[in-house]
Amino acid sequence: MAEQVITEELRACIGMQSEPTVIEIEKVMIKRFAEAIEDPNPLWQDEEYARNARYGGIVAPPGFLMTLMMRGPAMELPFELPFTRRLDGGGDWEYFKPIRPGDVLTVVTKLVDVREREGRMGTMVLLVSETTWKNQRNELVAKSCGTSIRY
Amino acid sequence: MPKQLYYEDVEVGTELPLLIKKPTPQQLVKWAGASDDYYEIHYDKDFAQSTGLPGTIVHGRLKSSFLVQLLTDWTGDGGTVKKISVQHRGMDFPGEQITCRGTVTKKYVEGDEHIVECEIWTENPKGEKTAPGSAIVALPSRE
Amino acid sequence: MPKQLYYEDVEVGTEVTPVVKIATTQMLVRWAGASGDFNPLHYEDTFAANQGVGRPIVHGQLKRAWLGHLMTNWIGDGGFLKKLSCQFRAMDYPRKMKDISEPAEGETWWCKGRVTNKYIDGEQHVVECEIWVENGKGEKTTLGAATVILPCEAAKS
Amino acid sequence: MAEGQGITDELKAMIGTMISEPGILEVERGAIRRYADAIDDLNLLYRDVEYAKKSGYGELICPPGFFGWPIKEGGAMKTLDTFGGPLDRAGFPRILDAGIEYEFFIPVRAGDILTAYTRVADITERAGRTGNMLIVTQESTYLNQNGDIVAKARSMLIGR
Repeated sequence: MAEQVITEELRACIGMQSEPTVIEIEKVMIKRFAEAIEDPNPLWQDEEYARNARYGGIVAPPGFLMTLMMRGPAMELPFELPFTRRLDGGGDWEYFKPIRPGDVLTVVTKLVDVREREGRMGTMVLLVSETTWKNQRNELVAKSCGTSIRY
Repeated sequence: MPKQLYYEDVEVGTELPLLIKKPTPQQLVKWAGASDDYYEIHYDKDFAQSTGLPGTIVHGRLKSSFLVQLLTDWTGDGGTVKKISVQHRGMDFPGEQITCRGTVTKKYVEGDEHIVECEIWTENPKGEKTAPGSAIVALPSRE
Repeated sequence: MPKQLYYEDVEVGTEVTPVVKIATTQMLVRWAGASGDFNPLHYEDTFAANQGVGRPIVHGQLKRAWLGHLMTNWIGDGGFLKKLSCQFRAMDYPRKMKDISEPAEGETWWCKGRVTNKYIDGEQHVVECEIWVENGKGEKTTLGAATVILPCEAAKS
Repeated sequence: MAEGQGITDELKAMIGTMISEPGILEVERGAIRRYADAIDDLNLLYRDVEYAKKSGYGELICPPGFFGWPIKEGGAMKTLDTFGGPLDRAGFPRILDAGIEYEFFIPVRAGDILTAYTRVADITERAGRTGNMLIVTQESTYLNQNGDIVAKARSMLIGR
């Protein structure tokens, strides 16, 4: 059985912030997303339709940000955790502005909490991080908070 | 295109129209491509089993995205999803049906926004909630 | 950045600088995502078995893309790939992954080529090559040919 | 299922025709990078905009054989939909990709919008080791937004 999993060293990482990652939003990314979840809403893909709709053009569906998590800044710890397996524990997303193709997002992630839990798979460490998404006009478009489970 | 929903159309307890998904291995690979999540537990059975899972599993974020679609399908173009929160609690397996459901838990006016809060979740074929969550949406008003 | 290759640098028989590739289950899924070819033949065990190929196979188009890489890597930014062709002769099976970043032990593929002809056509310095993908046993599973236009050192300055 | 009936009238009628409407492909930087990642090609012309500008191309270019992502499916992208049924009905249920030949004329740059026209050039029957097979040859022409031909492709499918 693992001894103390949350070491002082790990606890000291709370508050650590990633370098910003820049992501250019392209139409294809949105299209792939809509295709992957099989969401036929024309607002995400049909220029003609979207031009006459509320936003005056294609926007990314709110769930789209979830596909950018892997591209966004990884919360790299300065040392290896004694776990190689990981699961996605879920998260919160808060949306402030629509995201359009052509937007350039700057994304920063911060480690906000570290927790330990005994689960079916043995001892698990939960890394909770908060991510802010800003567009090229420095507007906050979304905030998210996710839990990565390592076991 | 989804029909427009108005604030006045919903009450506490209103159920969201079901969204039914049945992700195939192909859909998981499409999701991997769309999300850049190439972790092998989602497409390689042997690999998944070597990590202690019973087989390949559906990406948690794909389920979260299904729940967002549940909301956008329901609210129509004029609605805005302001917040969603999802916990990935149970695993879902490719080839099995995932039913996305929701009910309205609260409605109120805040400033000039007409806000509706919902409980949302995904359900596996046994009726278990594999990804429970909540959401806040703003709807247009008829007034 | 690749060093620039000039027309004068090559003779018939000159070897194209080989490129090594390791196909993995993960690479095939990445390829599906990048190319839009989501045929389950390349990632789903049962489907592949029913199609009579045993288990998931490497996409032909991925091997074709490897050969494109072989050529552009060799000719450098100043060269132009004019023509590329390939025929798929045998199936290749990807390695499994050990973890998210490391392939399991197994087969390694080499993309190779050789100059078969060089000539000047008007202003263009043309080089033709035979190219192929070789599996771990040294068998050529994909055969092809490429025609490139190279800059000419004499014209430089 | 019928054992290889050869080139049925249905197939014969396809020779010389265009496969569906032309496809439209849009070339975006991210799609180029993703493609280069998938083949482990580190060439900066596919990744680094500044580098590509200095190199004289002015923009990221596509690795040869990549033409962006379809915003309207058609032509070459519809191969399986187009031939799956007719080949199956002719008794050749298995389709294999037998090879392709590309001819490149102009580098494809990020920002380009391509139109792909594909026609069925020929369908022939050949005796193979395990019985007869059909060989379908398709020709695609890729035009950019200026109407210039950027590439041509000849691809061969085998129905067995």
